Parts: sequence; C-alpha cells; structure tokens
Amino acid sequence: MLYRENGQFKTSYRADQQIFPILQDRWAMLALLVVAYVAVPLLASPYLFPAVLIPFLIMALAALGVNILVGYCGQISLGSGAFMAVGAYGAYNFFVRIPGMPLIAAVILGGLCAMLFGILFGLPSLRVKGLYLAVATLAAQFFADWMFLRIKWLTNDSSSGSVSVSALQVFGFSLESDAAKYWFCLTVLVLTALLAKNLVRGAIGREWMAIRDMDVAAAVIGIRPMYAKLTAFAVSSFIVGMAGALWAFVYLGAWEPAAFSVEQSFRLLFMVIIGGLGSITGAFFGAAFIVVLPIFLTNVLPGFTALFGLHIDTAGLDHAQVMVFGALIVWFLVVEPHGLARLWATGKQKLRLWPFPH
Amino acid sequence: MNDRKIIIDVNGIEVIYNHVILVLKGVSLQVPEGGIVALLGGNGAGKTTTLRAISNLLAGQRGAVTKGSIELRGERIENLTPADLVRRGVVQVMEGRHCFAHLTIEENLLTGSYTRTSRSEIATNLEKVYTYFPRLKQRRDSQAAYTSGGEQQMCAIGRALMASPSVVLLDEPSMGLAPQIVEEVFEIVKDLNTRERVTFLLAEQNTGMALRYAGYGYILESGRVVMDGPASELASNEDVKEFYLGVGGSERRSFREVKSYRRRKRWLA
Amino acid sequence: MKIVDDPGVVAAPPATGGRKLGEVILDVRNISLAFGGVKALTDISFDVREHEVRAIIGPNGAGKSSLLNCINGVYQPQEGTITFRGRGFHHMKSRQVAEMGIARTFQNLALFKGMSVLDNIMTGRNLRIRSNLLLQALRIGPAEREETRHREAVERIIDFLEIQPYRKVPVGQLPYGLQKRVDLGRALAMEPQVLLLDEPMAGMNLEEKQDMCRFILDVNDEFGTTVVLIEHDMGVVMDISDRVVVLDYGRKIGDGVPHVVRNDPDVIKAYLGTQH
Amino acid sequence: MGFFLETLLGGLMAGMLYSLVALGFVLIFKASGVFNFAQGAMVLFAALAMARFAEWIPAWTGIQSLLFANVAAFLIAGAIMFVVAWLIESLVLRHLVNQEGATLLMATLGITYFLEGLGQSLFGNSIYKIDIGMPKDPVIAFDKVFEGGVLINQEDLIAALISAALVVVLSLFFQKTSTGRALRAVADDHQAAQSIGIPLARIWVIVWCVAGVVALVAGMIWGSKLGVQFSLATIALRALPVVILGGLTSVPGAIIGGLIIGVGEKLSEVYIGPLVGGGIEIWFAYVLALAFLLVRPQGLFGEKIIDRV
Amino acid sequence: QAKEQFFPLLSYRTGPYAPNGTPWANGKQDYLKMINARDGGINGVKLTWEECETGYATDKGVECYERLKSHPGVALFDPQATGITFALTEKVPADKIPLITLGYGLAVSQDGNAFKWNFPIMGSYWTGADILIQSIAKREGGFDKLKGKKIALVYHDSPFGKEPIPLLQERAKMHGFQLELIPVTAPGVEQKAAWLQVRQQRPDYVLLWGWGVMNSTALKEAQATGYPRDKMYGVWWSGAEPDVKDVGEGAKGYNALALNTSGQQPKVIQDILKYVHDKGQGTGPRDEVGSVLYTRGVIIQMLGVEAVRRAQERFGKGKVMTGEQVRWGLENLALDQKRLDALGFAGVLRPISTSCQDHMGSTWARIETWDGKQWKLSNDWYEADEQIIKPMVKTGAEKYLADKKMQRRAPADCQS
Ligand SMILES: Nc1ncnc2c1ncn2[C@@H]1O[C@H](COP(=O)(O)OP(=O)(O)OP(=O)(O)O)[C@@H](O)[C@H]1O
Ligand SMILES: Nc1ncnc2c1ncn2[C@@H]1O[C@H](COP(=O)(O)OP(=O)(O)OP(=O)(O)O)[C@@H](O)[C@H]1O
Ligand SMILES: [Mg+2]
Ligand SMILES: [Mg+2]
Repeated sequence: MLYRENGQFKTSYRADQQIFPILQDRWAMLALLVVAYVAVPLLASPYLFPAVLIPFLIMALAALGVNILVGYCGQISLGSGAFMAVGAYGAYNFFVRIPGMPLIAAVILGGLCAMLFGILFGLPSLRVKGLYLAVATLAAQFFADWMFLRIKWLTNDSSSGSVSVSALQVFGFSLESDAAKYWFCLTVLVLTALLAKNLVRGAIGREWMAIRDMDVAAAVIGIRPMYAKLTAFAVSSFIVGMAGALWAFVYLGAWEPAAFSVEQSFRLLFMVIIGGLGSITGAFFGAAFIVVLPIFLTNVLPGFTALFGLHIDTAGLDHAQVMVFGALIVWFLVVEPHGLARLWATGKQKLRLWPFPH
Repeated sequence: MNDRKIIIDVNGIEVIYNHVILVLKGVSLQVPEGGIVALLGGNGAGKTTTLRAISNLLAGQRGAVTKGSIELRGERIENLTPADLVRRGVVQVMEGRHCFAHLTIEENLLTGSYTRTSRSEIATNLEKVYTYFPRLKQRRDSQAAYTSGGEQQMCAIGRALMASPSVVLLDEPSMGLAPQIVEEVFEIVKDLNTRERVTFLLAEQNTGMALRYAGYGYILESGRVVMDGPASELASNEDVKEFYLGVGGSERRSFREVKSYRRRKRWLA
Repeated sequence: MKIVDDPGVVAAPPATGGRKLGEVILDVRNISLAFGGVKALTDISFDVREHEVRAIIGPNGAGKSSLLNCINGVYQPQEGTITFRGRGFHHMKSRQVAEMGIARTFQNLALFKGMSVLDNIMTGRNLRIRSNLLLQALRIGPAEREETRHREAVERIIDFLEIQPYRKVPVGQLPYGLQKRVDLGRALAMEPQVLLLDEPMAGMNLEEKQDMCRFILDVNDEFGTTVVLIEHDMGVVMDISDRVVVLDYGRKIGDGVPHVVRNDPDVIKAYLGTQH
Repeated sequence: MGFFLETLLGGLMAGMLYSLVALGFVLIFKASGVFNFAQGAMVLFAALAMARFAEWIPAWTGIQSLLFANVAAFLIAGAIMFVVAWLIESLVLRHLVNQEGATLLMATLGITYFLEGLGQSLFGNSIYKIDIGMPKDPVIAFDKVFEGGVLINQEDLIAALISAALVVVLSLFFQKTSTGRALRAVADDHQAAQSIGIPLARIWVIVWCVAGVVALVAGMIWGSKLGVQFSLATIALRALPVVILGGLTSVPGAIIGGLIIGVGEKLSEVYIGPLVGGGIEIWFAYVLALAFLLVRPQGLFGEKIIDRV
Repeated sequence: QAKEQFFPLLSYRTGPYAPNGTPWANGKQDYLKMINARDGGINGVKLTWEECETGYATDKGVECYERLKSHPGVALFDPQATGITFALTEKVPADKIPLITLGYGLAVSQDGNAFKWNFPIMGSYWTGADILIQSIAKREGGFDKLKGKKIALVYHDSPFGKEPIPLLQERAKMHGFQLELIPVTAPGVEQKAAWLQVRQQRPDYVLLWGWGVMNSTALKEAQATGYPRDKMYGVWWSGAEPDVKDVGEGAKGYNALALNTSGQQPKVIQDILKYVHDKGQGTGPRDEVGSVLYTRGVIIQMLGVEAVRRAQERFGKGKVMTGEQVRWGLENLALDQKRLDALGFAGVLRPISTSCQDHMGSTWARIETWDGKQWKLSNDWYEADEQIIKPMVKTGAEKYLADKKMQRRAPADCQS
C-alpha cells in the first residue's frame, strides 16, 4: 500500500488543482526530471543521443501538439507533417535571412508561421467534421509538400529545394555536442508540456474537450465552436511547428520537403492514438512507442532470431520488424483501446488498491 | 414460483468493468419460464449491468463476468455470442434506445428480424408492432435519429419484438414515454406474456408500475440483491413503500413537500 | 443568482397557486417549425413569467423538445418570434442565448463524456472566464485566482446536488440518474435566469425524482430562477409547476394551471389516457 | 478541342481506377463504421499474391496457358483474401466491438503494417508482372473530326468498365438485400446490432472478404498497369479524396467522386499546372474534395452527418 | 583484436524503391565477400560490414548512420539516397567520415575545396544532364540543330529530380532549345497528367529523371500515349533492368545513360561468381549478378576498397584506416586503365583520378538502348563539358560556403 492518496487532504481548491495532487506523483515527477536532466546524459551512449533520445524528444513535442488538436479538440488531422514543414522552413527563413537571428527566436517564429498556416487550414473544420476533416487536412499536407518544392524563395533559392543549417547556438552555447542538443530539446519539451498542461486543464482546455465530446451541447452553454476549434488549431500547429523546426535544425541539420511527408503526418497520428487521445502523458508514451520501438526491434530481432539459429537478412528483418510493430499496435489496442496512457492510469489505480484485488 | 421451470438462472455473478471497477458483487436471480420478473433499484445499483451480463453485451463495455455462472434453460451461456442468444430467443432492449441512427424506423424494425427467415412471420410481426405503436407507423420513413426520444424508445422495443423472442430483457422501457404509452407498454408486456408466454426480465425505475405487472421482484443495491419476493409482497413491504412507491405511512406525498433533509435508508453497504 | 453555501436549510415553499409571479420574461409568438414534410411545431404561442415553474407536456413526438431547441437557438423556426426581456428575435444564436442567461439540460444526455464531473460543470462557467490564452497557459496570478474562484462556485453546486464523491469520475461511467444531475449542474453553473429542463427525471425512481424536484424547487425559490420543464410524470408536473402548456402534434391544445389542464378532456384524450 | 476531350477522357478513366480503390474504403466503412486504412495494403497484398501465383502455377503444374495461370492465381488470391478477412475479424475486430472510430482506425493501421510486412516477406519485394492480356497500345479516335484525333487508352477503358460493373453490383447489394441493411445497422451501432442478433463476426468476415476481392480486382488492374510492387499501396492516397467527395457511405458516390476527381485533377494539372510549375494534381484533388465538402460536409452522396440533442 | 575494416552498408530492400535498391545492395555486399575470399581482405585487413535498412527515408537513414558511425574501423558511408546524403553532409565533418555518392548527391559537392567529405565520384546530375544534351545534339547533327527544338524533362518531384534543372536551363539558353519541366509526384505511380502534357507539347525529346517505379510507369504511359520511346533519354538511375523488364517490348528503343556496363563477362563479375556464388554465399540470386545496378554496387564498393588500399599505401599497409585516412585515399584515387584491368574492371568503366579540387574523378558516360530484351551499349563515350559545369559548381560551392560562413580549404589542408 505504498501508493495511495489516503490521508492526503487538500485544504484548498488551489491545492487540489495542482497538476499532480498526489504527493507520490510529485516526487516521482521530480525524480523523473532529475533522471532526464542528469542521469540520462551521463549514461547515454553516443548512439542513443542522436538516434533515439533526440528524435524521441522532438516527436514527443510534436505529438503533444497533435494531441491538443486531435485528442483534446477532437479534430482529426493528417496535416501535421505540413505544420512541421512550415515550422521548419519558416524558422529556416528567419534564421538565414535575418543576420544574428537567435535560434530560439527562429524556432518560435517558425512555430508562429505554422500557427498561421494551421489556422488557415483549420477554417474548413467549422463545417467539415470527423473523418471527412481528417482526409481534407491532407490537402494541407500535399499543398505544403508542393509549396516547398516549387516556391524557390521559401528554400532560399536553393536549386534542389533542400536546405541546411549549421553552427547552432543557444545563449552563446554551441549546440554541436549531442548532450547539448538533448538538453535543449528536453527543455523546450518540458516547458511546452507544462504550458500545454496548463491550457488543457484550464478553461480553454475544457472548451476544446466540450467541442470534441458534443459540439451542439457546447454551443448551447455558450462555447463558440469557431473560437475553440481555431485556437486548438493555432496552439497545436504552433507546437507542431516548433517541433518541425527542431526536427530540421537539431536532428537532421539538412533536409528536403520529403522529410515532412505524409508518412510523418500518419506517424504523428499513430503516436497520439496509441499513446492515448486527450492525455499529455499519452504523447510521451506514443512517441516512445512509435519512435523507439522500431529501432529497438531492429536492434533486438537479429539477436533474437539467432537464438533459434535463424539468420535473417535486412529485408526480412525489416519486414519482421514492421509485422511485429503492426501486431503490437493491434495488441495494445485490444488490451486498452484508449491507449497507453489509460493503461498506465489503470495500472496506477490497481497499484492504489494493491494488495487487494478490487 | 417453484412450480415453474427456471429459464434464466443467474448464480452469484461478479462483474468488473475495465479490470478495476467491481460493480456486481455476487448477484443471484432466477427467472421462471413464462414469468415477469422485475429488477428494481436506484441509480447505479447494477440493473443494467446484470442484464448485460445475461445477454453477453458486457464485452463491448469492457466489462467481464469474473465469478459465478449464468444458465439459460440449464445451459451455460457465458461463452455464447449475443447473436447466439438471440437465436435461442433471448433479446435485450438496451437502455438509452440505441436505434440505428441512419436507418429509417421501418428499416430499424426490419433489422430486428434479422434472425427470422420466414417472410410472412416478419410481415405479421411488423404489423403487430405497428398496431402496438401507431406512432411508429406514422414516422416509418424518417431516419431514427430525427425522431423524438419517445418514438425512439418505441422503436427500440418494437425492434426487439420483431425477433419473436421467448425471453425479453427490458431495460427501463418506460423511460421518456408519455404516461398513456407507458401504460400501453406494460399492457403489451402482459399481453405477450399471457398470450405468447414470453418471459420478461425488466429493469425498471417506475417501481409502482413494475410491481403491478410483475410476478416476482428483486431489489438491487450497490451490486447486491438486498430483497426479493413475490411482487405483491414487495409492494406491501413498508420500506419499499416508503422509498420506492412514495406512499410510506399513509398518503402519497406531494413532490413539493418532501423534506429536503430526508436521506435514503440503506439496507446494506 | 448566487448558489447558497448551505443547501440544507430551505424555507418551506409556498403552496401552489399562492405564488406571486413576476412579469413575462420569455414570450414565444406564433412559432412554426417543419422538417421537410414533418411539422414539428405549428403556430405555437405561450409566455413564461419570471420566477414561475412552467411545464410543457404532451405525447411523444408532440414537439416539446423541438420547442426548447427553438428557444435555445439549436433549431431555427421558420416562423414566429421569441421575445426575451422585451428583446425580440426571429431566431437566436446559441451563444447569444447563453449570454442572455438561458441554460438548459437535454433529454438524451448531452454531457461531455470524456470529461470528469467537475470539468463538465466547470464548462458551464466558461462564459465568465476573462483571462486570455497566454495567461491561462502560464497560469499565473489572475488566471489562477479566476480558476479558483470558479472552482469554488462549482464546488457549491456539487455540494448542492450531492455528487461530491464523483467529482473526478468521467461522466461516461456514471449511472444514468447521476448523469442527469450533472447535466443540471452544468446548467446551474451558468447562473441562468431561465432554466430549460428536458425530462430531467426520466429514468429515475421515486426517491431520485424527489431529490430532483427538491433541487429544482430550491433553485426556483432561492434564486428566483425561472424554470421551463418538460416532464412525463404527471405527479411531478401537478405538484411543482405553476402553469402547464400542452402540445399535441405540434399544436398547443391546452395552457393553464395544473388542475385545470389535467381535467381538460382534450388533454386527457391526447395525452393522459383514460386511466388518469 | 481534341486535346481537351482527350484530357477529359483520360481524367474520367483515371477517376474510374481510383473509384475501384475507393470502393474498398466505402464498403468497409458503410458496413462496420471502420475507416479501413489497410485498404491500400490489401490492394498490394492481393496483387502480390496474384502476381506471384500466376508466376508459380505454370512452374508447378507445367501448364503454360496464361489464361489458366491467371484464373487459378485469381482464385487462390481470392481465397487468401478470405483467410485474411477471417483472421482480421477473429484477431482484431472481435476484440474491438463498440470502440470509437479512432481506435478502430488505429487498429487498421496496425493491420496495414502487418500486411505490408507479411506480403513482402511471403511474396517478395521486387517488381512483378500481372499480365492479363490488357491491350497496351493506344487507339486514336475521331481523327477525322479533330486534328490529331483523340487518343484513347484501351487498357483504361476496360478497367473503367470493370469497375463500373463492380459498383453496380455492390450498390444493388447494399440497397436491396437484408444483409445490406444489417451491414448498415452494424455501422451505426455495434452493440445494438449485437443485441438484436446480428452476428457481427460473420458480417465482418463477409464484408472484409468482399473488400478483399475488390482490393484484388483493383490490385489486378493497377498491377497490370504499373507492375506489382510496394508503391501500389500508395494508390490509396490518391483514392482518399474520391472517397470523401463521393461520401464515405455511398457506393455510387465512389464512382461519381472518382470521375469528378479524375477530371478535376487532370484538367488542373494540364491547364493550370504549367502556370505554377506543375505537380499540383495531388493537392488539387484534395482541395477540390474540400471545396465540395464545404458545401456538403458529408460528401456528395454520403449519409447526412447526424448531430442531434 | 583482429584487423577489420568496417563498411556500413545503408540499403533499401523494402519500400517503394526496393526493386532498384536490392540489386545495388547485393552488388556492394558481394564485392566485399569476394575481396575477403579471393584476397583475404586488403593487405591482410579483413573487410566486415553491416547492412542497415533505410527504406529510402531520411530519418531512418540518419538513425542507421548514428548506429553504425561509431563502429570500430568505419571507412566510409554510401547513403544510397539523395535525401539521406543531404542530412549526412551536415554530420560527417564532425564525425570525420567520408561520404561516397557515386552518380548522385549534390552536384556542387564535386568541389572538394568546399566539400571536404563528399565524393560524388564518376558523375553528378549536372554531368549526367550535360551528357544527355550532348548525345541528343549529336543525334541531331550538332548543337546548332537544337535551336527551336523542344525538350521536356519528366522528373521525380524531389531534390533528386530537380538537381539537373539549372544545368539544363543553362544549356537551353546556350543552344536556344525550349525546356519544358514536367514534375511527377513521388513515388510516381500516377503519371497520366504528365504524359497528357507531353502529348500536348509534343516535345522532340523527353528526358526521364526517375527512380524506382516511376521509370517503368513512365515508359508504360509513354506507350499508352504513343510517345516514341526512342526519343526518350533517361538518367543512369532510369536505365536498369527493373525499369524496363516489366515493360518489355513496349520500352524498345528507349535510351538511358550508362555509367557502367552490365553482364557477367567482366573478370570481376566472374570472380564474384567463382568466389562467392559458387560457394553458395551470394547475397542475391545468381542471375542478377552483373545487372546494371548490381554492377554499379560493385563499382562503388571497389572504389571504397581502393580508397582504403590507397590510404594504406600512405598511412601504413595492413593497418585499419580511420575515416579521415580513407578520405585521403578517396581524394587521391588513381585508377588508370592498367589498374582497372588488374582489378578485373576492364571495359566496365573509364579510369578515375580524383584530387583535392575534384572529388568526381571522371565525368564520362555512354548511352545504352533497350532492344526489348536487354540493354545495348553504344560505343560513343561522352564527357561532361567542363566549361559549363565548372563555373556552376564554383558558384554553387561559394554560395554554400557563404551560407555556412566557412572558408575554402587551404592548400595545406590538401596534404593532410
Ligand atoms: N462501462 C462502464 N465502465 C465503468 N463503470 C461502469 C460502466 N457501466 C456502468 N458502470 C458502473 O457500474 C455501476 C452500475 O451501473 P448500471 O448501469 O448497471 O446501473 P443501473 O442500476 O442500471 O442504473 P440506472 O438506473 O441509472 O440505469 C455504476 O456505478 C456505474 O458507474
Ligand atoms: N432534426 C429533426 N429532423 C427531422 N424531424 C425532427 C427533428 N427533430 C424533431 N423532429 C420531429 O419532430 C417531432 C417532434 O419531436 P420532439 O423531439 O420535439 O418531440 P417531443 O415532444 O420532445 O417528444 P418526446 O416526448 O418523445 O421526447 C417528432 O416527430 C420528430 O420526429
Ligand atoms: Mg440502467
Ligand atoms: Mg423530447
């Protein structure tokens, strides 16, 4: 009975409104932050940083943004790749065209570009709903793909449409080392997650969820669907845009529009559904599942099959990896249709009752 | 009720939702062939859950029977699909209507006879439902989603009757129906019961009405059966009178005069 | 309207009929509404006075819910006007209606299923939220205080409706009767002047109905909230309403104080059935 | 003028080919409320099976007849799609009864991955040929009327006819039979359908099987056009605007949507494309579909989206 | 610790480009196997490798790179995809590992003074495009005959497909032909509109800049719209067996650039058959050995091996070379005809010699024509016109350096 809230009385609503009302959770969170900021960089190998941790952090950020739109506001979007692209190219243009533009400012400005783009393509959501909207948001995706291939100005007149950045700095610190990149991404992620959490547990978050769950009733209690949906698009695409900028600047360094293709949009959607719609933690679980699992499988499967004396070639490995991945998605959904975050919550609930079964 | 054959025998079942929420804590009940059994109890007592457990519709709610057994005519039915049960004559009218929104009223009714193959039987059933609920006939061509709450309720009941069932699990049939229709619904129940020997298990909030038509009753509280007995006995029980029929003591009290501090007496828990 | 701190102490309400009714607050004039061929409402007129409990009854499909939907701006009537506190509208927008202080509950439970009880009721306060997006994201100073203030109001409603234990439970998991209460709570949180209730007592047993009546009457007495109520339980309607409108097939067939309406042969024929 | 006609015709026929893929989406959505993302993977899987068996059968049996090989391969591939449908029902859908659309969508994504991996590891990941004797060379019609005539692609013409026939049969099935009605009921409410005795398991196997066969036909035709290899799965992306424009729930909508998208996209690429650098057809198709949705949010023939309180 | 030189092999055997990626990857592996079996490695240093599947996707490619880059004995990376090349170009200077991008990658990276770590050996898209125009001019009977002609570029809508455009525009200006640009959205399965445009414009020639399924689809559409195949010229990534086999007779007459021969006659291929396939250790099927892309894989790997050998000559025979040393080796390749003959590549490709300034080493290519069954090589060799390419490379490289605020390499740097 280590994990229980009994005896923890809240003396004010303020205390009850904390993000982690339960003491153990607060300690766990603190411990997690310490691990993330201190222990992980000490232990991580040169492979883990650039190949696993940084993409995980950036994708978690993007998934967070997508979750606001899809999970909280219920507007299924397949255009997240486009918002990332706009964020990346937007930040790029500010970065290379304005001398001395600091990285952080460029990333935020990229996010703002994505926000405008997001609002524009969010407008149809006022009329179009559900899967129809989902498919319609692909228009944003393909339009962005085309735009960055065709409009030379946006890629600083590079002949092929691919661009690159280097010599990144934050407050005078160079972002050359992997650990520095990691800390930078982690900080952006933690801060954004905090702000996002504040939003979703505040008034605007309730508006989003109300629109998601029952828009007619929401209108009757005075929620403006237009405002709620467009703010969701704005906030979401802002975050996704920042993630896009980080993905381009920090992870890839050089990129072409294909780096933000429709596959990226799909992957982001998987992340939020697998992780758990309408849950900030879900974004982290989802990103871990989608980013880390395939890498993990690729690294582990050969050893695993070797146990049975089977040799597996690259193609076979990739196919096996994809199949296991697909099967795991289905399996997790069967176990818990509301995603990993819900599974986690149920687990915690059981822990709270432990050692009694119910 | 001992003289009759038991058709549904629920034996000490426990139901858990979502792996953690324990809702039924050992419910046992028997439904005799050709009987009308009422399942009473307040909100959240577990009536709906009991019916779902019998008709095997728990899975879709992520619930599961973890203990006990359920038998239909002596056969264990926990592992049958709902469709198997319908083919054995057990149909549930789900709480909250659940009409097929995009289908018209008539199509809704016709899907109800999915397990029936004889065209003439289907036609007779359809006529029967239309005579029971003339309102449905008027609205037969509108999509179910665009009919009123009461019309949908009639549609749900009528749809279940289309399967020519031998056992009907009725979940709150009177909800949202106008008084005279409520009366009619119970008359239909009685009618089917006496004429076609259809067995009914009905979960109802309208206790007075339910006890008037049922032969036997169970009262559920927080997932346990706290009282059972022949309907007439229950109806004359003082507690039942006071808490479910509102005629405690002497006279029916006005809703305006109910004392605000009076709290429910609990039998258990 | 302010929600009182102590719901336990409620003054004995005056008997039916002896109540003093205010001015006409809501006036519905010659409303007609048709869906394709279906005439849901034909030329309906009635008024609602301040502080009264106005019941609407009628057989299934008579157009009761549609009438509320018109007042609410969910449906746009083809003809007629609705006047609220002297301001006439041909049709109203949902948001406008909410801002004017008309709240409602729904027949088919239109709660926000994925949200907790607390959050559901908090949405009712959203009209009053003043802090902007940025403040909310940072949750500093005024935003935090505002949130806490609304939380207090909502907690009073939760206490009032006696649903404290379910605060953090997602409403989708609550039994039907409690969901109805949450629905009422959400409407109350808007601190409305007029409360439209669509079958608030369906699917409840006697005791729960009594509780519900008590809530409605308390609100009505204590804050003078005007209540418009659709209900099929004649006992409830007779006991708590001041005046009753009867609809049948989209037409008004009766209007008056309860015991008069009840004995009207047209009403008996169309709605009550002969047994009553 | 001749060229305009030619573009129009080309668009119409391309549209019919999209419809064939779109049809698979519509079928499953209409019958179970599941937006089946695996449709593209099913097309690929079926086509791979057909191509490889058509290649293997002459080698195994020694019978060198192309017709025999194709027919046998078609049947075997059809049987495989049946097995796939059955497995999907019993391993996935059965456990997800009554879940939300997003969850089901996600499950079909899992299936997509699985099928892509499985298809390629069973049948190989190179490029394979389906040779069903489609005429490849063009014919020129109306060369007396217009200068240069109007070029007609016979292969596309035949394919368009096949998909039209398929659509007619399937729309009749949905509108006229009681199974069709049951399918629509299931799409509306899984639990209610169960409660009145509709056997979800059987229904789903049937529908996925039909969708599998539609995928097979689509795979066969596209495969004969393009060769069978991984990219075939991406055809699904071209079919999506068709699906939403026609309406997710309408079988005839798939055809009309296909025609509109096909024509719109080809005309735009040919006449507007050169002005803005080209390559616009794919987003133009989506924007076109979006424009229609703004007028009719449920697509041209889709069932009205119901939101009532 | 055994002495092992490690070759990370990025490949794509799955996904949309697998039919082309597979033989390529097989050739690369088989060559390494053959060197180990025949020569016991390079001066006693064994060759090891690990394949990593990228699926042609940039992020997977980057992950592969990060996974394999710190493996002991890493020699060089061949990203096998334009997109991955872009991303790795930014990463390799820090890790000090050279990139070899034979016939693809950034055209400007030919300038070794600006791109220290990139080696687009044997050609870039600019040299390829240049040669295609030359051969068309030759067919027409001189550059002056190009005036007023119309040439369409049907290209994969990605950086890969767009790279040749600046050069073609330059040539169009020079010779007065009209250049039509017709993009095809990746992966290129739907090209009806593109070919309708071809039919409308009626260009005299069509240049095909495709990869994977786009090539065969283009040829099929050309057939379906009746565009003469012999007026079509593909880049060397559009001229392999998978691109035409499936089209068969329909592709007859189609021309493509050839960087290398195909077929099993060359001695190196014979050696692979003998030392690898005959031992049952072949990576792919035997009849694929010697196909166009397979042979290209063999060449890439030979260049890698020779770079290591060259580096050993300077830094110590029989030692494992670092990435930096291999880079020097790549920069000082001197594969003259004699050397090529000795290596078993007689007739397969032309001599290559790289330098600090020129990371390409050779810009020669030929035209091959599909006769319905197999590729037929013409005997005319073309060399890209330095006069045109050099200035373009220089300007491009200058812009790159300016953007990056970097300096050209000092002459001293070339010695290290
Ligand atoms: N899907 C579910 N997930 C979690 N808990 C549930 C679920 N369905 C019901 N419950 C819980 O089970 C308990 C019993 O619910 P049930 O619906 O059986 O009650 P009931 O007697 O039918 O009530 P009512 O009269 O309000 O319909 C309630 O406390 C409810 O919160
Ligand atoms: N959106 C709509 N589209 C079409 N018809 C509608 C719509 N809304 C209501 N109707 C029809 O209008 C009539 C009145 O419906 P309404 O819901 O107002 O009835 P009601 O009086 O509330 O009945 P109940 O007591 O059963 O709830 C019904 O016949 C219904 O079918
Ligand atoms: Mg119930
Ligand atoms: Mg109603």
